[in-house]
Amino acid sequence: MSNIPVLIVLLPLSAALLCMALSLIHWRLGRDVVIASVAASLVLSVIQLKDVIDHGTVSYVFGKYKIPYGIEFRIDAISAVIIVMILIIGFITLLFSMSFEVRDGGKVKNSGAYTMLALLIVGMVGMTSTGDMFNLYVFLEITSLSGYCLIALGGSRGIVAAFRYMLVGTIAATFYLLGVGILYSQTGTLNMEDMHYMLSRGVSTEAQAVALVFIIAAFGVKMALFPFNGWQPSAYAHANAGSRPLIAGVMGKIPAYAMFRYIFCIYGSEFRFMDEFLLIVGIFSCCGIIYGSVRAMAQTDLRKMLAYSSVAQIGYITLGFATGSPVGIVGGFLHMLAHAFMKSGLFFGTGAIRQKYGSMKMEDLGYIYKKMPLTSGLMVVAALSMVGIPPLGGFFSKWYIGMGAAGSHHLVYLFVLVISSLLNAVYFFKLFEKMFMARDKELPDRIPSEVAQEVPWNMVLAIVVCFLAIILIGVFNVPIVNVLMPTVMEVGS
Amino acid sequence: MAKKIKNAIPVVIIAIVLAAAFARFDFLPSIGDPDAPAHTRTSDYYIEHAVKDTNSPNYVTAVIVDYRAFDTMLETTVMFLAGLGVVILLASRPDPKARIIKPRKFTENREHLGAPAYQSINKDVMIKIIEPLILIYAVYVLFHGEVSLGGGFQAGALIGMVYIIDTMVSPGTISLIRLPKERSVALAGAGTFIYTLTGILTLVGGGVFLEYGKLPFSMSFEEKHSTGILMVEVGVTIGVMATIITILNAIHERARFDDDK
Amino acid sequence: MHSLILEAVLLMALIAITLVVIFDKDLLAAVVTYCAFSFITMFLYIVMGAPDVAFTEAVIGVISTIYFVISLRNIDRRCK
Amino acid sequence: MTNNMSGISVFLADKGIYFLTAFLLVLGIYGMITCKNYMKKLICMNIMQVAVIFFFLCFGQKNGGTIPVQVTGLMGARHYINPLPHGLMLTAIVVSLGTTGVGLALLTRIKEKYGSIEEDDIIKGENKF
Repeated sequence: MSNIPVLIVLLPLSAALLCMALSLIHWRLGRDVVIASVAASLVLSVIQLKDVIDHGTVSYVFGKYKIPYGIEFRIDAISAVIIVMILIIGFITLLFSMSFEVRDGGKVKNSGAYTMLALLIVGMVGMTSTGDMFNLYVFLEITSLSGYCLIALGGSRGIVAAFRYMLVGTIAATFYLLGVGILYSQTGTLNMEDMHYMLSRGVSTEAQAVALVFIIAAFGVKMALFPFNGWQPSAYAHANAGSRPLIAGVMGKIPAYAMFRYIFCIYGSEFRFMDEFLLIVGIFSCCGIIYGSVRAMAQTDLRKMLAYSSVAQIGYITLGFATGSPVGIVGGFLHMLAHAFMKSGLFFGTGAIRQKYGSMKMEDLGYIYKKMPLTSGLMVVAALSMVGIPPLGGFFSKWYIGMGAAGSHHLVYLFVLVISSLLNAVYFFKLFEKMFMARDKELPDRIPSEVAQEVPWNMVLAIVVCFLAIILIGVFNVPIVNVLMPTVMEVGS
Repeated sequence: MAKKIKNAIPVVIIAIVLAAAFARFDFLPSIGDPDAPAHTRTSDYYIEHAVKDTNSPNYVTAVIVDYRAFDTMLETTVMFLAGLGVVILLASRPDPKARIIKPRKFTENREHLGAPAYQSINKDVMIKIIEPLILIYAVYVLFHGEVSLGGGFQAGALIGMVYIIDTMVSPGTISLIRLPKERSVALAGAGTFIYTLTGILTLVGGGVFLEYGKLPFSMSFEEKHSTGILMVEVGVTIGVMATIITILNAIHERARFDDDK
Repeated sequence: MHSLILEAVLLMALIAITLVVIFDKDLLAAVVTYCAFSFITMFLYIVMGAPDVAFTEAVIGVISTIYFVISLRNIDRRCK
Repeated sequence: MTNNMSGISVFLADKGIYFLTAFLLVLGIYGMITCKNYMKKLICMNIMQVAVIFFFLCFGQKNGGTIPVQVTGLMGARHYINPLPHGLMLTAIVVSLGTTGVGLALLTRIKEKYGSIEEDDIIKGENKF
């Protein structure tokens, strides 16, 4: 069964395409087909991960043409791990959004939301596994368009946020197309592996530098790196409640992985200006870490605080890449995995609280730990891991990034890393103080009493999966690093 | 006059900065020289091997639908995604009371755009003549896409335009086909799924995804490629046509809020 | 070789249309100017020798102009 | 007469066409930023996408090349224009139509909710919300 890489993308895609037609027959049929297809591709991605660990990089060319002429899927250890992460969080977000169906929207709006989520998963999995530069543009468009529509489903504030994100996102996609155009004019090929070979054979460094500027700017906008993150706080905060964990947790990470592939896999260390570009990315991430943490401290709305902390956490990932040393890069990827589960866990928690009490303000979180033990347990673990407490995942990723920064003598990065961990502690302990010390607000319970747990079963499943994932990433970080390290060693400078 | 100058200053500044930038950079290949690197690496292979590999003399169709067929499948999905997004956004009718700013009532001084001031014969007669011609041309563009110009998108857009002409120009008459937006979104999804189905058939036939040589029909190699291309083009046509009709219906049905009587 | 000069002239026409769209006060005029923009773009692609792209640009230019005009009925034509 | 004609053409081929395309692109972005009306931002977005599509097509040009459809008896790659940019740009054009459709749907909803599509009215509406 060598067709696994394409089946992972194909199953959710065909389910999404047929979801609207099936929902005309019976309105739940479309939703169940989409959930079943994402579950099946999750199983396939685990098989693929095991296959990649045993036999190394998998290359799948469409139409059986030789490499530079056809489109190629190239899956190495890093992208296999990221695909498994996307599909896990995507699957539990689909289950989570089952209880956020709009009553008056009717059949079209609900089954449409599931189709949008499935296409967002397809776009992200495709962006991670493709080895063709123009194919990456088309997957980027699928991810962005489904992102615009899911953010716009989030009510009246979401519409304006989606429109602003669409304007900036289209400029970013156009800049990416410009960068690919310049590289195509210099080398004539669109395959990443072939491009690396052609670039190393001597192409004018000016063209390479200009193209890399465009590409970094494009991915910077898509992942809300510091100077380009104007659209991000209102977009993450006002997105559709059912799909917010997937958007905030994972949608910002995939362009970070794509930027890694461009800087390290295509340009590599023989590019003359590599150190300057890494320095620029490092400066962006340091400013982003400080800016995001400071702004997050000033927020009262829980969703806005988490959105601003996302800006800081993306800064950690790009800081890991900016150190240039393999240990720092592996720290960046480990932080990408850990933060994806932390952030979506926190948003699962806020979604559960909003579903039960309908409030997002931090003040009315009094006595939550008594009434909703599971959710508050998850939020505590996720917050501690975000701050970087040893047994949990957040600590080890920051530790590796710090070692990478120390290894390549970037002491400023180390200093920023430590300071920002303290800032994170400030605004997450403010959350604990509101949850544990504040008085009970006796908010009306909006969930019918016959539900045994605190929230319906699909939310509890999502919360438990995130809870376990954060702990497992922390405890088993050494095997994860051993899986990622060989690929990073052969690529990193 | 001063306002015009105030507007023109930033445009002039942009022109100067760009001129300086282009004076500095000269890495872009000059347009039109045949041995620029862009042509030698991949495109010469496409031109020399297109007819042998894909049985389609139109190289652009060969590149779109055979060498890089996966791109076009994803792009039709983007088209379906846009149609679905428009339907979801405009699906529910918000109640006027929940609006932030009450719209200013300025319906009096605006002439009613709906009813045309003129009643002319060409509107009713010509439409009945033009529509069949465009449909015939669309079918020709679809089926002749490999040899001459054309292909799935153009044919789908043309049929979409026939629907637009039919419903927009003479709103009074009963239109040819009535396609509400729930069904047209489902049709767009089904059209794009025909494209994916061709790929799945090549998988069933034992080949790699979208390798038309392995389609499980009993034909020669060239005929398999042609049938593969034709099935894909039909899928793209249905997808694009249904999406254009969806977006038109969704935006067109939105009643005007400002002059609700 | 003369096609390059024709391309340059058409590009200058496009730039002029962009300036009109930016500094125009009436939205319907901006949308109709955008229709002229997509027509000249189609003509530019023909001069460059890309008939497939020109065909698609012509059809999609007309359809996007129709979408703009229909949605303009729901949105008033004046703009600050 | 012919030599200065080719002089201008050589200048255009190297720098002129790219300069005009870049000018159109930057004007599109400038229009998106400064126009206060959301509808005009959408039109300038389309103009920007057309500029990039034209930029990409410039790399496919060949002097003396016919359109990329095979003519019997004309063999060899030098006689045909490069088909790859044309194939890619069909995708970009259809993507720009999709983005325009979604943008117009968002505009209709903004108009109904906030009563206008001017930047400052919407910001006032958001603060009140």
